[in-house]
Amino acid sequence: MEVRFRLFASLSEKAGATEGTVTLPGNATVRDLWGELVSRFPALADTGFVPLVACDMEYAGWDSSLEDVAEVGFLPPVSGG
Amino acid sequence: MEVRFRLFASLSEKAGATEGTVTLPGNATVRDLWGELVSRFPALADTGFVPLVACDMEYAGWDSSLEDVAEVGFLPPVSGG
Amino acid sequence: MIRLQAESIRLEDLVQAVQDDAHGAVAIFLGTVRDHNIGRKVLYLEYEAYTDMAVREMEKIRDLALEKYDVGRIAIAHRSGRLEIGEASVAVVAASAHRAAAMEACRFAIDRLKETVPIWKKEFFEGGEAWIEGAGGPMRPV
Amino acid sequence: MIRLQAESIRLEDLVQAVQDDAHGAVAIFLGTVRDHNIGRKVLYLEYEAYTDMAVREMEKIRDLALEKYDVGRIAIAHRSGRLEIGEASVAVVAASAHRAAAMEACRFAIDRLKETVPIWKKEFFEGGEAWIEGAGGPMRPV
Repeated sequence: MEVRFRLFASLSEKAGATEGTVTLPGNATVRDLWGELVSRFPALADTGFVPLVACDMEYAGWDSSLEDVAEVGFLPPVSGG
Repeated sequence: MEVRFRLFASLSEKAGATEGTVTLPGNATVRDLWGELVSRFPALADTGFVPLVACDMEYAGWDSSLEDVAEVGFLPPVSGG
Repeated sequence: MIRLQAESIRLEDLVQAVQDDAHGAVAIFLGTVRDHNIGRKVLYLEYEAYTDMAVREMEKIRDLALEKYDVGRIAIAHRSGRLEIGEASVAVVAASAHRAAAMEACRFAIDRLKETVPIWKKEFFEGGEAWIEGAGGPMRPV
Repeated sequence: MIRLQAESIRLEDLVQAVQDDAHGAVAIFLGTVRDHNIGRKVLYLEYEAYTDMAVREMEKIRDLALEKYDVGRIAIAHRSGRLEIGEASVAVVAASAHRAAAMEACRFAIDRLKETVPIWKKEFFEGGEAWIEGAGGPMRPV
């Protein structure tokens, strides 16, 4: 299956990319997607924090299944306000 | 001694007066002044509440001495805001 | 800035008065005239104040709030005279470097204002008028 | 009214949006850009957002606050893009019939916004720039 990823703030700066797509096996989880991103963008191996995860714009865990998920966002700890 | 009194809101409506002066003996207290006002304005005998007292614009008690006090305000429970 | 004023309260002026580059968190409480109270339809209000004492009491509240909370500046404005439905009768604005202090100072100031500042509200409602008498708070002698 | 906007936040518009004659108590929190942070002189900020999700999260906060507190309406506005010192980056406005609910809802909303809404601040200070990373709050996975 194909999943779209989004990277924000320091994560997109590290990766040098804000979004893209990754093809993964049907039983893949968020953790698998991240592993794929770290291979593609090695700078993501050292983020300085554990990113927050959003599946289709809802906060989700690292072990969430990607089945029926169109978009996964990886978010630094937020700092709005 | 001569003391100026001020009445506010429902108290001044009941009395039909907002201010005036009263002459009292040197050892008089706020309570004595009020007694004098009730004689002058009998409607003040029934206020529906115990007025707050301010001596020279500082909250004070009913037994406060009026020595060196120029103005005494009798205030209904406040309702600003 | 402490004001007991016959003119409309302009929120922007108060924010301007307290905010500065070092105090970025601004908490505001705005009280406006409601169209109903204890089941009656309110037409308008009139506020009477013991003017000089009211200003002094508002200054005391500001000073106490500045002492109790880590805030930079506080502004309080209260209207006098006749107010129509929807108009602002009171505004409290507190600015601090961090938001908790500003919000706590704002709450402290409005709570205390309603207990100590000698201002009275007369309500003109359908079928009558009445002075509103507050609970009086801890200052009320018994 | 929920807004993630590139334009200046106009407080009067937000107050207008929440206030009505039945909800006379209006609590407001306004966050403005400070000129210093952790000892550095800040020149300006840039806010980046996960736009659609940020709006959804702000809507959730509004809905949750309306559920938890006895308030009539809540408005939240957050800026995006470049902000100069002194500009408002965020405003939360809550209106209720009585003041405690408005103030509590306002505080809840700003506290939660800082924990859950996907917006990031980049600080441009004398001698450099840095993404500010929040504490992350309870949503942060470990």
